[in-house]
Amino acid sequence: MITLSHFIVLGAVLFCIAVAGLFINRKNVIVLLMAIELMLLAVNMNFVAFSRFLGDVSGQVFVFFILTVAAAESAIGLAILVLLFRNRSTVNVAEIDSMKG
Amino acid sequence: MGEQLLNELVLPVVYILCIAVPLILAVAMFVYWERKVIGWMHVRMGPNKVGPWGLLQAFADVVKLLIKEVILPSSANRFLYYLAPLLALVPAFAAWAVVPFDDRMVLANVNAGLLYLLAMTSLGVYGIILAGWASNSRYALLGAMRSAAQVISYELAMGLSLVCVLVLAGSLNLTDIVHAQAGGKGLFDWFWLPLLPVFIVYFISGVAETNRAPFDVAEGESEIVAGFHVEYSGSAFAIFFLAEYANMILVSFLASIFFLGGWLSPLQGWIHADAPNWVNWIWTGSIIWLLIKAFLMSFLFLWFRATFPRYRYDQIMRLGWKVFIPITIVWVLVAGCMKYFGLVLAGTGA
Amino acid sequence: MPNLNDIMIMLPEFYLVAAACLLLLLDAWMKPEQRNILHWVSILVLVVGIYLVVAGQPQVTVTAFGGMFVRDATAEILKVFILLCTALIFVFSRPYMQDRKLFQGEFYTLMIFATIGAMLLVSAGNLVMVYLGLELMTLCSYGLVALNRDSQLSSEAAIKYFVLGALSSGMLLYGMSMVYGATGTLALVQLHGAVAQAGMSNLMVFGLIFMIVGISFKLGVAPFHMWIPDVYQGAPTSVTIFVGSTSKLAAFGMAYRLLESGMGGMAHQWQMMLAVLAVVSLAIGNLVAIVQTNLKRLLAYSTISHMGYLLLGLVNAGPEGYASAMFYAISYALMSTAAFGVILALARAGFECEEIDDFKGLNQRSPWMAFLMMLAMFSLAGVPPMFGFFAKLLVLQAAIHAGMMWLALVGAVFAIIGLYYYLRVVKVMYFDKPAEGLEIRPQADGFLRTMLSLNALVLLALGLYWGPLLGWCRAAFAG
Amino acid sequence: MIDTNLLQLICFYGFAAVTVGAALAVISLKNSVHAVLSLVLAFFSTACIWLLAEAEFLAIALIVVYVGAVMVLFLFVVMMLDIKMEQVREGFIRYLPVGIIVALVMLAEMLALIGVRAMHAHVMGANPATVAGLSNTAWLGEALYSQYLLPFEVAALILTVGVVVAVALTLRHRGDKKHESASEQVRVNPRDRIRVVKMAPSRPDEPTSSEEPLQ
Repeated sequence: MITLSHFIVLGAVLFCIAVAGLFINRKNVIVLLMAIELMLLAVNMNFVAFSRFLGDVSGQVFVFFILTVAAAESAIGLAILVLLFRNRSTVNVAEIDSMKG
Repeated sequence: MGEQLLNELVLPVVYILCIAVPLILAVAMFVYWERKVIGWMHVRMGPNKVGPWGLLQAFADVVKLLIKEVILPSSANRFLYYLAPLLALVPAFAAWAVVPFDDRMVLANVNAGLLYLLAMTSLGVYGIILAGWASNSRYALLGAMRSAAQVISYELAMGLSLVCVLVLAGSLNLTDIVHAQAGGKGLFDWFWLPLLPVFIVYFISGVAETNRAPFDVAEGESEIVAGFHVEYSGSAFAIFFLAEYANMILVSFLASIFFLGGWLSPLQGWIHADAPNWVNWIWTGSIIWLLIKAFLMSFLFLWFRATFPRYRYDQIMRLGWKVFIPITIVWVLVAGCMKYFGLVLAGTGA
Repeated sequence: MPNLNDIMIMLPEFYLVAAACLLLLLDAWMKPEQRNILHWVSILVLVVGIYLVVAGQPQVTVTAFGGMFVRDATAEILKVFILLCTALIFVFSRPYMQDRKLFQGEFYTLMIFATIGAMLLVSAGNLVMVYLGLELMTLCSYGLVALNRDSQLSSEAAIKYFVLGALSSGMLLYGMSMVYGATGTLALVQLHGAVAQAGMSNLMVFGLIFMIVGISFKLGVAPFHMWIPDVYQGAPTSVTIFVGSTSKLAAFGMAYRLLESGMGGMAHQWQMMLAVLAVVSLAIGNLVAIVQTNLKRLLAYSTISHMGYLLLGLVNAGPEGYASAMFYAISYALMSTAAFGVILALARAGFECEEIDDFKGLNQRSPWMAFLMMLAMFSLAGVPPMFGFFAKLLVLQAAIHAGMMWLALVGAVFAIIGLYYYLRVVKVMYFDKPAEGLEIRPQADGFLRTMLSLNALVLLALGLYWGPLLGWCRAAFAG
Repeated sequence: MIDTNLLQLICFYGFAAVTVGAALAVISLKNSVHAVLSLVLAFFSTACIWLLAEAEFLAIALIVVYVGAVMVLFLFVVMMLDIKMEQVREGFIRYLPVGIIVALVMLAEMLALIGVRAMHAHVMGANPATVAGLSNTAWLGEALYSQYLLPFEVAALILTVGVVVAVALTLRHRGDKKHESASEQVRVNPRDRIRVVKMAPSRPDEPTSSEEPLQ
């Protein structure tokens, strides 16, 4: 029998993996972007599960909007990444350090 | 227990084979037909040596491909190199699960069939991209890049044109979409008439999605040799080949289902005779009509290939973004108005 | 279904969307030398927007689209200043953008789209609208920060802004999902009711924590401030003003909507969290600002400390606190437009005028600009009788009334520490010798100079005559 | 008779295991292309899990939007940028313990705070869409186009902004491209290119000696 806790635990695990990914990968911006996608996936998992178990449509509607926005967001993120690569020839986070203070 | 096992396990497998085996045979014959047709258009004979009228040529080719060695280029990514052809093939076959061949003759009559189709067609690009990248070859990577950009761009136009269809049909279920085209005015009840521009856009996008001429810059044999599959040989190449042709046949079937009334007869509503079954289908509709329509549509693929020179890459992009997408967006509005004001009544005669 | 009434309630927003789309088209068909038209049309569009907001002001709080959009006095005041700040940015930044070959239509359209996002955010009546308004604003901001495509700093700032911004959205959403799970609703009104009725559960507290993390990121409150200095420094200055003024007003609006309209019943939970965040950002902002040599970066750290003060107002969690926080947000927005406006007016092609050393002896070169900068600095520092002084006084008072005397004391101490680095800028301008070979002339654009002078003088004027504005702020939260 | 509940649970655990494994692979794999593909796998198995929760529309939308478009963009960028992997990998081991500890502590805290035990009592009830007599898609659609109409429009604005930003940041009009514009070619007017000059018929002057005769 699948219960709500199954989904929520899975969401929490995904969220933690995403956070760990942000911590570990100090070097590669692309992996950072992917960790953020994982984080949104965890959020979506929660919304879908709550929506299903509460019998309420708004959670799934929210997921629909998150998917839409995330698509636009990653397009912009990748555009900025390409720009950065053109200017710096690196996606290494540690090398992105022109500004200090 | 035994009966349940039969119903839940054996029967689906049988059904799947009933679709897959004829599909593979159709691909083989389609290849033969392509070479023959293009031969005729070039005033040549086409294949005519193996078997009567060259009919067995395709099978000879298959045997040849299967017994050849699959070469792995040096410093290619082994896992992805072998995975890529499968990733191209699986969506091409999986999409057939929701294609209705006749009333109630469909493997999975799911509600969100149209969405499922969109999902499957959008997956095919992975095989191409990965093949290009895993080969560790410049030409292959170039071909993969071109193909990826092209497929994504045309998917938008394709998706938007399907939105027009679903606005008129009011359903995502493919069987319902066909039923929505039933009526008393024969072939004028089908969606090609109210959605004529979209129909054209859909089919051309389908040609572009399958990377066929004149949109075959991904292969572009004159500049990048064979594009993404330049390094593939033997059965791995055969699988790409199979996927490409299965996709072409799929697009032909889908165009027939979405815009040409699927299995419905073009004479529907005009003849009301009570004839034996083997005559009756001519006006009540049957799978035969669907096959005829799909055959005609797939013939267009060959005709295009023999007629048009290859588009330049930027021209392909311009056509997709600046012509097709605006047309479909406008037509979504038009279709909405047609539906709202009752100009097109879905499924009046059903 | 929505009807004409809904659309009339949202008229300013609808009007701006239409105008932004038209500007986009206008830009596509316009020759580069005709861009000046775009500039004036954009300013006009915003001014008409202000008119529509003020003229259509409803007597009571009204909602549109089934509670998705709330038009109340709070939203009205914030919107007026959001539009005003954006219009000021347009006026200030034309010569700057022209000098850097960034004078493009995208700057204007993205700015207006971001403004629409800010307006939707402060009027949100539903968590979905909070999220979408926020994203509309921040997505535009990412693009604007990266607008100087050939600048390394600009693209670095943009990628940092993007990664941390997306991360904070993720946090915010995770919190929202938990709150949704606990209450089963996304509408802020119902959320408020559910919180008051059911009391708080673990799930709610959990969601609240994540939402506060998200809000803190957007406000730029320490310890979630990492992006602020880099973005302030790396972005083109005309975009930096936007991040510093308009989007701070919107972030205040978001905090108010989420914390009060949504989670007001849990005020005693979030008061403590905000108090801690306020102390941390006061400390980090004021202390790190002391060692800065780059003025944009200095102002970034000063933002962090100002956001700490803003939190002092929110900590109060009552009408008085919200009024003082809003007053503070408005004062900060106007102060930062003035301060960055002076930087913009002094910048030249190939010369950013962002190092503090660039301001050495400004008084001898351009006394009026030095005077305006001094006004802005005094106001930011909270020197009486400037606008910033009263704003600080009010939030400290609010914190005291909330029973957090210690917090008010911390705020007062850091205000004195903060004096040092603001006054250093003033000292450099008035008492240092100008650097050799540095020719500083303010931009000749007369309208720019007039508006900039007005902006800076208003800081003084509102410091002397702050009654009406405070009255509006108080009235917005009364009852 | 196969117990449907048990079957569902087994499916859930299977897909969840794949999702978590793929997610771990995303953050730990050396090769960015492999990482992107793992993310695709994670999306896929998540879609399957959503199918178990009878959220068909979102499951398929996840595949269409993410797998079909967003991840292709990621792959495209990863392949195009040609990133030096070895260099990017430095420091991974150094931060690994910290990352693992942070993640585990966070997970434990989160699970304790959320109150997973209480949720265990929540059993999946009847599908709310079916109860309303609709398919999942129709159920979502009705809410989307009535109650959530305004957010829907705002989402459209966000997509517009996405296009504007992406184009503004990456489109470059390079001066060194040699291809010609077809529409300009079509619009060419002979009068712009050729000038027919009426000349009085006259005998050429005496040819100078330096002029070469025409071949």
